[in-house]
Amino acid sequence: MSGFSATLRREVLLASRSPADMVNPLFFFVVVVSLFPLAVPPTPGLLEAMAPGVVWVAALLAVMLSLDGLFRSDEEAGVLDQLLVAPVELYFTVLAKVLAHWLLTGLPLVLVAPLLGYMLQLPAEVLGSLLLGLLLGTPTLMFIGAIGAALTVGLRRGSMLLALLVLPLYIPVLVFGAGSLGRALEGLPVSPVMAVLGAMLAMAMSLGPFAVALGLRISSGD
Amino acid sequence: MNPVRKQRLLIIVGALAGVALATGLLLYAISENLNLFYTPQQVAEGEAPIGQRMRVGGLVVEGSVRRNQETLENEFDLTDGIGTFTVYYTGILPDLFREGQGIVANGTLASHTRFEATEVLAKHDEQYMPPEVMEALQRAGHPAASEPGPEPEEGVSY
Amino acid sequence: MSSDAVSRAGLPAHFFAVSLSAGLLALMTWFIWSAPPVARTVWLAGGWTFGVLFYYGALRYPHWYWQTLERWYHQLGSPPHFYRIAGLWLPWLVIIATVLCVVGVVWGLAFAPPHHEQGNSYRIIYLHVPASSAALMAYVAMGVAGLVALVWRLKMAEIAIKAIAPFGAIMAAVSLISGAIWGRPTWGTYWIWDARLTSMLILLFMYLGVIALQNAIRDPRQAGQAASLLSVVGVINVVIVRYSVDWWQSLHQGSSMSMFGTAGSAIHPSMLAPLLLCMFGTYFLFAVTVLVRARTEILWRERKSAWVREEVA
Amino acid sequence: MHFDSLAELWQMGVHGPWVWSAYGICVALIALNVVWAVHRGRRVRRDIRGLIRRQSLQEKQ
Repeated sequence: MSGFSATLRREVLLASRSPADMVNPLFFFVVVVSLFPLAVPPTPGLLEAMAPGVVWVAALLAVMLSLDGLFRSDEEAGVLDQLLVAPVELYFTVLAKVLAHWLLTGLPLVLVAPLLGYMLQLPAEVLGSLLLGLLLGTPTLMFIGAIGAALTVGLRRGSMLLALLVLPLYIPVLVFGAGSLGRALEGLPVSPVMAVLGAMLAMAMSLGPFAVALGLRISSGD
Repeated sequence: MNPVRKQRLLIIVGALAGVALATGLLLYAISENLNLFYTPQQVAEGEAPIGQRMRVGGLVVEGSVRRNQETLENEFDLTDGIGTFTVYYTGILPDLFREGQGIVANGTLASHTRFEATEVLAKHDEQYMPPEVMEALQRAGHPAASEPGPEPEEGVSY
Repeated sequence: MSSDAVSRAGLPAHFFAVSLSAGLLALMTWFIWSAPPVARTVWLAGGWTFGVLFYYGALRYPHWYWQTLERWYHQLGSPPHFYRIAGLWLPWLVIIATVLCVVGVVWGLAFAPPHHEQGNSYRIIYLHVPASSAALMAYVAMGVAGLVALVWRLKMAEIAIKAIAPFGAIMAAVSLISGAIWGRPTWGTYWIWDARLTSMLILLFMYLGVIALQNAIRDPRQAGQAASLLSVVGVINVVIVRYSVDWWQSLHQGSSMSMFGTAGSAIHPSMLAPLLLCMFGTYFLFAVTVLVRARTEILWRERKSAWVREEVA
Repeated sequence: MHFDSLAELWQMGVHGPWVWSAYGICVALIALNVVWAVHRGRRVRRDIRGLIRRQSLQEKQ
């Protein structure tokens, strides 16, 4: 679809002009994870036991915070109103925007995760599970969060509301994401949990844009 | 076909493909026994893998409990009426642990007859009866009075 | 049903019939799924009787059915009509709800026999179970109303969501609080991260999210639509949370704390009777508070119209 | 009645504090819910009456 690739190109171009937006969530993720070893007593094994939860909660918060601005700049510039009346289905525009956002902020976060896993003293065998889990989980988080971002786009103090709306929706991903790493740590096969994460991604990616598009239409007062 | 129709068709096909993929993946996950819960029957039939962490549930066989007060070592037999195996557990058993009651244990299967538990949890009684009715049921040997049911996974609860 | 009847009654009635049956179906399924065994039988029998009669009538007198449905659709969809009908029903609903709740609670607290193991602490059941079931039922109702509001843009469906959410939030809170207090003497802990408890907590969060979103958006129609979308997404989420936590917990702690665990579990009639009274009483309480809030909301939204001015003056 | 006296009903064996505190808190919450709904209805009616009054004043001027 030309509308799809045009949106994708536009997003990448815009991001390359303000790299800070891209790097901030990554920094947030790294800083939050590195706070934990300082706050937790150095009991052997404690950090390892906490690691799945720490990494996944930090990734989830980083994704959520990065989503706040997903549609806001478009809305302020008036681009959103144009997208709503454009002859391209809003579904594709939304899909492209969220995917571009994931490529620019989510993927770096996934790639840096093994390093953080090493910092949290995770054994090297489970780093693959960590990587794969986040690879499947973060785009799901993006698509779910985009629904909240679409609903709060025109609101002042929207970021607090966004957290209230989106965090309960994130729980299944958190449960299975952290669960996959926990299973890997116990030496259990992770493929069933990864399959569930993949199923959630497929659902979020195929049905999420409908809800996001509807949310954008509602927010624009259409 | 005009472009708008073509786009809509593409969306519907894509969404259906996504839902189908999700369903397939979920079916695979469920077939893999996601929660790693095994019944004594499955253990007896060799369905449960040896040496892996898992969860088992069943009824404690009457008269099979052997406790060592010094070392806190316990062993008892677990059954669902079809299969039976022995559970070994070191530690304090929960208050509601009784012979004939349903329990759930986490641990590792050492062989097809030996389960080494790291945690033993007593199942709650699911009967809602006044005491006199319960006594009457027990006197009459009614199964409802003695069997809380070995499979507390499904069903309604609050 | 002849296609002639469908075309004569027009599309709205058709949509209404479909949504009504879908809503009824969802509610019935939920009732049957969550009911104690005895009540399950009663509801199943009642549901079948109702269904057979309804569809027999629909086949025998299609015109009358369609006309009635169309009339209901227009009356329920029209705020002044709804306001008046709700006003007529309210006194009766208040009386029924009060009588059922008071009789049920007094019976349960003072007259029902004690539990054979838990003693008297089980008496919290007469508070806890009705509240939990009302919280779940209200969420299902909110999801159905959300779907109707999104698909047909029915103003009354948006108002319904706004009226249901506070009741649901309160009931979820009651369920959590009474459950915690019951859990302490029974399980030895106020709280565990069991699937059932966790999903009720998430339900409370979802209610709070819907309320917050509604309050954050100025325009009532826009707020209604946004809340509808959120409540529909939330229904899916609550279902997934329920199962995800069940699967996840299975590895760590057993769900050993379930109360009515097995399908064959029994609750003695002497304990069930007050419980059923309390449950029905809570459903009537649901109707009362939702109608009161919906009437308030209608008045406020239509404050510029002539009929509201007459009504208020 | 299952209990012999009101005092026994209050004590409920050993479980009195649990049962009564649960009922106290939760019945208060439910009552609050109803009172809150009714109160909001009254306030909205008052506000609308105020609107009407102000409007008729403006029309007179």
